[in-house]
Amino acid sequence: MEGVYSISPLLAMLASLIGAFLILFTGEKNRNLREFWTILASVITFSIICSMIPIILNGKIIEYTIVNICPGVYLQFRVDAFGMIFATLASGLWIAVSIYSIGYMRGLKEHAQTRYFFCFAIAIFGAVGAALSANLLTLYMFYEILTISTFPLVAHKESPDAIKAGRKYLAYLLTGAAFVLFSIGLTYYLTGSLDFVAGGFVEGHGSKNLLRLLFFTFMIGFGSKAAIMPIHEWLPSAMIAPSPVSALLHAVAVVKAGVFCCLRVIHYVFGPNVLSDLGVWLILAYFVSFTVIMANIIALTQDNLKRRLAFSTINNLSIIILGAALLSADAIKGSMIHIPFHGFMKITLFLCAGSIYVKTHKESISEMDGIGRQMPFTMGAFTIGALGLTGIPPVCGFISKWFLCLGAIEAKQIIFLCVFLISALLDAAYFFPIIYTAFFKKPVDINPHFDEAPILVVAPIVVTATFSIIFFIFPDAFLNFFKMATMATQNILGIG
Amino acid sequence: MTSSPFPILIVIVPLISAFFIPIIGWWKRNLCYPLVILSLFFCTLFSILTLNAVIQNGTIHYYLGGWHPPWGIEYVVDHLNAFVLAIISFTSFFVAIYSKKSVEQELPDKIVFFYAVYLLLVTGLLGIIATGDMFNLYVFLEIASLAAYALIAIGEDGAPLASFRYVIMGTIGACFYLLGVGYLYIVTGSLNMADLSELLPKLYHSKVVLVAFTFFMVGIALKMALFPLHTWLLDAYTYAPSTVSALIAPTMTKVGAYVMIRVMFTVFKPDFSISLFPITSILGWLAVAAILFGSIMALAQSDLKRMLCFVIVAEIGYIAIGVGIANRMALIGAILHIVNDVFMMACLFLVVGAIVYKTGTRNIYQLRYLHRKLPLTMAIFVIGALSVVGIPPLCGFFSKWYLILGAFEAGKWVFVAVLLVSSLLNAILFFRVIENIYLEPREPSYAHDGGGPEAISIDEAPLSMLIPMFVIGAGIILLGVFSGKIIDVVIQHTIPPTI
Amino acid sequence: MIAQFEDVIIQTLCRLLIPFIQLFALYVIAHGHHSPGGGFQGGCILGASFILLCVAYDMEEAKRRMSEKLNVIFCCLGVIIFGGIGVVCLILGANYLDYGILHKLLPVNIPEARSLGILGIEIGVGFTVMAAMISIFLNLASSGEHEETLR
Amino acid sequence: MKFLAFIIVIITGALLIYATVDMPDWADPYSPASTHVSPRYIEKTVEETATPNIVTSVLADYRGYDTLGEATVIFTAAVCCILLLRRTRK
Amino acid sequence: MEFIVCKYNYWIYIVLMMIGFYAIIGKKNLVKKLVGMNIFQTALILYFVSTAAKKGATIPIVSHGHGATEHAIHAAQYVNPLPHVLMLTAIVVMVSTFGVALALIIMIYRRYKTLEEDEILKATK
Repeated sequence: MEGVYSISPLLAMLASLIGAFLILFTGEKNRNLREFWTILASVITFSIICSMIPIILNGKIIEYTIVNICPGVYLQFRVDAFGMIFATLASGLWIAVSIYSIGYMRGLKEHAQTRYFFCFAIAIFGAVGAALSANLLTLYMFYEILTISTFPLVAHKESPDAIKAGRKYLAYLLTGAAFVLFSIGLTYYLTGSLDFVAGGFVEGHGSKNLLRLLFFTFMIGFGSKAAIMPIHEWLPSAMIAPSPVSALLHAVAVVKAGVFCCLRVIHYVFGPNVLSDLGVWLILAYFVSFTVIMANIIALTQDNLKRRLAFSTINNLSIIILGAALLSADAIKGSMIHIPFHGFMKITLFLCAGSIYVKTHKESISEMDGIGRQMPFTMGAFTIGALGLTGIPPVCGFISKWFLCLGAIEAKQIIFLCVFLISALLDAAYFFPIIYTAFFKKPVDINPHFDEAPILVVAPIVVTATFSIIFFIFPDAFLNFFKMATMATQNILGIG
Repeated sequence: MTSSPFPILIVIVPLISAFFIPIIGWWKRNLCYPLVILSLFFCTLFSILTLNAVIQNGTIHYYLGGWHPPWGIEYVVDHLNAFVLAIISFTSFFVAIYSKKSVEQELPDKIVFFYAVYLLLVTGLLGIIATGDMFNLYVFLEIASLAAYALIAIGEDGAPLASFRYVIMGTIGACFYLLGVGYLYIVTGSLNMADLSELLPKLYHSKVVLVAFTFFMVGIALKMALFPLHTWLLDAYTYAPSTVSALIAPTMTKVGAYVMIRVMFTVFKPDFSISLFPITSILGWLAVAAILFGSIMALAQSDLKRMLCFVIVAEIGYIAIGVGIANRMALIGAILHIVNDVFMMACLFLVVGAIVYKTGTRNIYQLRYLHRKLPLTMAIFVIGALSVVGIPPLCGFFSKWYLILGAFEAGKWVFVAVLLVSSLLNAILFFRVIENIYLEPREPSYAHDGGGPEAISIDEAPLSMLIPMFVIGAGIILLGVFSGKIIDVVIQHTIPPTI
Repeated sequence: MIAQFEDVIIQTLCRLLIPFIQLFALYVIAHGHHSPGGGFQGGCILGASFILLCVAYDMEEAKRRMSEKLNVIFCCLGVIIFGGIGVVCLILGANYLDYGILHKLLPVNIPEARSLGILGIEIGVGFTVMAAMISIFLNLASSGEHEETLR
Repeated sequence: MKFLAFIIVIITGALLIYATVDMPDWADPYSPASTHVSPRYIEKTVEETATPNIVTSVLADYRGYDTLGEATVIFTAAVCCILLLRRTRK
Repeated sequence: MEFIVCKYNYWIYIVLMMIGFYAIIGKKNLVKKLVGMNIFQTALILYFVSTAAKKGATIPIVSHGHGATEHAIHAAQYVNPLPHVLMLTAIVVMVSTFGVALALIIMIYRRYKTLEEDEILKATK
């Protein structure tokens, strides 16, 4: 595991940052140029990050140190396989979302588009930074940037309840951030270091109870962003935001960042050994499996499409954390690949919801009778995504769920195996009605003839949907998610 | 003996130009502003050179009149002095640049004497920081205070009364300080700080020294507006002219904090002020009260400037909590917070001044759509606000970070909780303002066709105001990013070695 | 405000007294080396003489003798002398306010140079204190509206 | 209010009186104040500054910088009074 | 007893200072506050000057003229000059503060036409 000293992580960050400011200064006057900056920044960021993949696959680690923050802690980037997965996901989906949101925003003549694109770029900056950061303090820094820059997006509509949603968002996430800060300070006080180490570095520091406390404050802190059950409330109410933003929230950056941080803490701060002899992993597992089931049950009752998707997101996030908490090789691998795969599938679903909204201004499922005839591509993509999330081949969701189930068995925790399966059933229970409504019901107030949303909106949907099928056939296609997840797992468990 | 003259030049350049200003003012009144800028520029330059010299080769002693201490007065510039000197002169320089327009608008017929008193205020502050002699400190404290009384009193309606309250409290504070000096003098016979710190240890159990220390603490707490004694601050800083509050609010209370650190850890040694005397724990709990009180009361304000005044009370609490925890990390945090807070408060008050200059209102609820009128100003305001909330990588975060670490090391979990809660309160505080400025609640009906607000066109503050705000805002970010370096180079040398 | 009557006795007496008061003030300043006295005391006495003038006559009279402008210039001049001597020492290569170095300019040895420096700053302080006394008195007594309420 | 003030005054006074216990007696020629720094002024003033009036020599030379500050204070006071009160109406 | 006699200067200044202090924080009238402030500072000056005293010493002016400076000067002959110097400064500071405070009072009177604090507060309500 020798490190390579390279500036490319910094370049990747700068690309998005500079892009953001170019967008800001171009402004409303010259929209095409502004959108051009968005696309350019996203493409450059993505390509720089992809350029790092081969190095990672050779089992190396890319490092870049900017400046010393406080004794023993640096503002530093360290790219390992796990971070790479999230970075690739975020930057890759940014391209899709930005193309899509151009169509979406223009189609709806949204206001304050400059602010929108600016904050979007900053949010991606934060997400990529969080993915590449080398220690908890750097992670926290970008985590906060992400939090703050998403607030204007959530409150974008600026209608009273949009603002209320924004307040709720901030309230939950800043409180979480306070917990995180507490935990980071405690970690530094206990261990004197904050650098991530595969397999954890807190071993042997502090008393067991202190470490337990530390673990739970961490989980509360990052869990507020990962929307674990008691503190999930902000996520459904944030659905008021425009669809690309929800896509960003759910699939690309925000909640994924929360999950990512949770996994970082579980595997790179504490590590399987510590967790297993602290015994906290079981508590966490029960906790999140409660979330898994509850979220799905609530999702059944939702009529608003985006809210239903939101609860499905909550469910999947908790599935990822559950996998991580099981601490068995396959479960870890499964949870790690579920991050990008769920990203691809969920973004498809949200973009579909958005394109339906662009075309017909409909948000509640009960009004969508027969919409499949009007927008076959959209609904087709939706079907793929839904199947994937339910875990039915030939969509990539199957792979991750398969590994998760294997992991549950390997960990000899049949309960959690059941949890996975039940949640899959419930997924089916709330996704198939939508598909049924869309394709087989008689159109009520939908014109039964082909009338798709604008091409800029549909193209990304089709692309992401295709990807989520391709990833089933070749899990390592293009981006080697699977390889990287395997590597990360081996590093964590210290095998190979 | 002669040594590098920079320490004295820092003080006498603004001093003597202050003497010249009234004469020049009689002759050509619009020469005053350039003169102020020039002198403060040199002052800043010298202070930065001094800081550099101190970093290169340690503490500088400057014997005024060539008399060796303890007979003469000496200037002792160590890392702490030099750093605070640089920060204060830097800030006052940029506030002076900023002052032009707003002074012309608010006090058109008093420009000449305003600038004279302005320079005298800066001189007083710098003199307080640079000196190594207890009584000399008192004299310059009085210079600064007198100038501050006058500058505050020429503010809007209600300022004279506020200023009078300040006079009463400030004089009590100064007299208590002087009483402390007298008590130390009668048992040691010396006024020089270094000399005192050598003479005092064998007297640590004398009642006189104990009482003297108490009076120092009370007096300084009055000057730095620590919680129960903060009452004069609110009105005074609220009603002062915007330039004045932009200068005084950041600097004055911080200088008080500096004096406290100086007295606690240079004149008295840590083993007295920490071990023999429960002052640190008292300070800590007062600071907790100050933080909570300031943050909560600030929530109740609708006047932006007054809200910031309560925030100052809370920020003073941060410094005091660092001194109260009194271990290495916490002291680093406190000293770092002195610097950060100078920048943050300067930034916010400058922005408020610009808002008042442009719109004439300070009411939070009348700031709607302001980001269309003053986009850059508002962006800088957001930077300052986020820094106060404690969002990395802005500087406000790092001082909190060190304070939290210090609290952990001291095992004072309550303080950690308070620090975190206060940052949440600040978040509520400032996001309330930011929401009022940026988000314009509109009916969903016309959510999609951008309504009236787009009509508002950009009408930005003048350049002489923008440049200082930009510099201070950039300073906030840079201080944050390079805080580690600052601590390595400067601050860790300011911590007394016995801690 | 100032009383509205004029009294011959008081005015004559003051006209007699004031020159001697001022003479004594100058003596106090100049003789500060050898007897109690110095810049502050002398300056206060000088200022008092003008204040006496204001009280006995009215401010117009006082301002005719010592216009406000001149007064402020005196006020600045005093401190400028003080600071200036210090700066001269600085330029001559000594520390600030180290009058000993003045022996390079003056035909005296170091202690006397110091004594002369002391005299110089006493004079400066005298100016400042006098002018400050007067201007504080004028502004307070007329609450700053010389033009309207000169009497 | 008045009662509170009275309490504060009593406390302060008690503190001061408490301190006087350790203070040197009045006019004690061996008190630290009269033995540590000041003798130098008294003994060296003539030969160092040729000024018999020790107060003057200390005021203007040994601690001349204080005096500059003091002159500045009164200058400040004058300027402040003008700044606060002066209202020129033409 | 001896304790009281030998330290009577402290007692006097403490009593004066406390009177002044009470006037500052207890009185409602602004001018009375200022008077109290003056008493306070005067007591402080009294304290400082009293620390300068030495038994059997004269004023700090070296006896000179007519070859008086031959015999060595003993510190015990002259009272301690330093507190006097400090108090000269303190007096000036006190005067300046008083001047500025009076100016403020005039401004306040212009505005509210009274100097009673509670009346002013009523007026501002």
